[in-house]
Amino acid sequence: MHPVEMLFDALLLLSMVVLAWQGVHARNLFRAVVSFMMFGLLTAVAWVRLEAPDIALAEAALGAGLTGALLLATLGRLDQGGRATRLRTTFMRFSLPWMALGLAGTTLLLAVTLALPAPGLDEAVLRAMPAAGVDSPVTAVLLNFRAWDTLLEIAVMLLAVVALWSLGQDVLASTPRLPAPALPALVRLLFPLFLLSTFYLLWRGGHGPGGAFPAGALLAAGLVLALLAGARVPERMTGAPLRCALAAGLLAFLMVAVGVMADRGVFFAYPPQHAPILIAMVEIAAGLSIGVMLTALFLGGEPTDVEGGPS
Amino acid sequence: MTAFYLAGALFLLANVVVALARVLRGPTAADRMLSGALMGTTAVAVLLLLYGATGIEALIDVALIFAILAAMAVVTFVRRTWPEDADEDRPREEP
Amino acid sequence: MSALAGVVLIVMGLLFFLSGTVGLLRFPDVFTRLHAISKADTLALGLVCAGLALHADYGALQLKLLLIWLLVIVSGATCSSLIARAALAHGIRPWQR
Amino acid sequence: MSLPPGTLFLLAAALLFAIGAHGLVTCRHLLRKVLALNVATTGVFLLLVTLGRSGTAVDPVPHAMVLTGIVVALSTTAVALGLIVRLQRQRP
Repeated sequence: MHPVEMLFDALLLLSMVVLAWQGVHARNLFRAVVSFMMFGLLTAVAWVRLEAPDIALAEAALGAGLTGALLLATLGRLDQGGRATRLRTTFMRFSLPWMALGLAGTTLLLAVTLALPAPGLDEAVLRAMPAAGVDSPVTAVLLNFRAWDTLLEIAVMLLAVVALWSLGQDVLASTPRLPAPALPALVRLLFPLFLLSTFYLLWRGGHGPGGAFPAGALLAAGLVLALLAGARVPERMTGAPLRCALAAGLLAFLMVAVGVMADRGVFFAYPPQHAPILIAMVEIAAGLSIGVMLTALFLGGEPTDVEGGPS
Repeated sequence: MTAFYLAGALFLLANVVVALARVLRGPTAADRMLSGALMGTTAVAVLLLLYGATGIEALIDVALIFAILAAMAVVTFVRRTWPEDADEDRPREEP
Repeated sequence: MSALAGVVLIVMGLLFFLSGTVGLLRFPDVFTRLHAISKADTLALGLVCAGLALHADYGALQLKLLLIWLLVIVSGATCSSLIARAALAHGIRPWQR
Repeated sequence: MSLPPGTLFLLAAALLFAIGAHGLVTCRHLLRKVLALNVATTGVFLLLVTLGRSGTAVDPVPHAMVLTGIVVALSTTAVALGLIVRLQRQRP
């Protein structure tokens, strides 16, 4: 462990902890949100230091892009007027015991983890890799060995979109529309690049860091940027087509899972010779629908078609 | 050679930490967003230097995503946020 | 030889990042700070990318580094104009002596 | 420095979890509770990946779990923020 490396990690983690504290306890909400966005930024660097490029990709697309945009949009929707105080909950008067409990819990956690044996599952995964159909171990685990978890995860996200959209129409931000002439030009320039890098990540998913999650998050960031620049969901798209796009990932996954049963009667047991194509198909379907679902989550509700809509 | 890259990355990280001061002190919301934008760019540079140190090519993809999303936070801030009360510095009862 | 050139370029890039941060902290108002961070966006990152490109072993990496730099320039420039325009709209006047 | 490589990250994970849990309990504003929850989740993910790394090779299973976790955490945050916005608007 190179001393400079140790110093880099120490400073990185220290600033992460400070930013986390600021993100929760800053005096003013906007300051808290900005601190939290920077915390997300540094977390992506921390994943890089932990040799987890897949997670760094996803955290970069989500932490630096979507979470920040979501929080800022929510701040914009929370009007700062008198009714703001209604979001208070009863104050936990004796917070000291909670603090003590929290610290005791974490120190216990730390002590236990240091003593944990370290036989990870990496041998098991490496042994099973030849039949995985993909070279990247993380994608193999995600879409082949534990495809069931990914299926449920996409179902959870669809549930989140349904829950959020059932709350009613999209709540228009209360801040005045500021003229931003340069923005549409920027988005026209960047959007093809968003699509290109989304498919680049999807293609790389097979044999390197990448895959459906970072690609979906990046696609969502591109769509959200377009929405912010004034683009609006076209009229004929908001009805059934949008809902089909939302549910496409889950349906594709289920079709593959059930279709494969015809071969050996086992749910999600890819026949080895078809595994690469099936995984690629599932990955593209999952990536695209994650992108559309995350954008739907950012919108917060059915896009209204009134003039000057949610842009 | 890797020591040089790591030292460079450490230097940039120190820059990021110093830029935090502007987040806390910045009188207006725009100042806080500014330091956010600068941190984004510095994070891209840190990732590139870490690529130099470790040679993992995936780091360049992470830097590429950071570069594409550099505008995301600022655009959302300008188009959707800028709460009025974020401007004055006195510790007002936050919303 | 190219290793030395790479190191020199990167060190100059780091110095410009330093100038960006110092400018961010020392300048009196939003508009002057915008100038400071745009230096870091364009020049500093460009030098670091150039320094790394010298060491990159095959062409695709150099093109990717160039793409990263161009992206940061384009979005940096747009963001600066957006923030300045929004600041003016919120009544933040440029600093006079 | 003879510390095992992962200790710094374990310590940071514990601290982040503590900050998140403490903030979740004591902050009064709902938006801060959502932020605190995200901080705590990041702490747990940091712990998972650091443990995954202590073996010989890098263990891909925690990576896959954390990838899924990050996306699910974002979905729950989005729903929570949606509720907060509507809570403030619909209250009489």
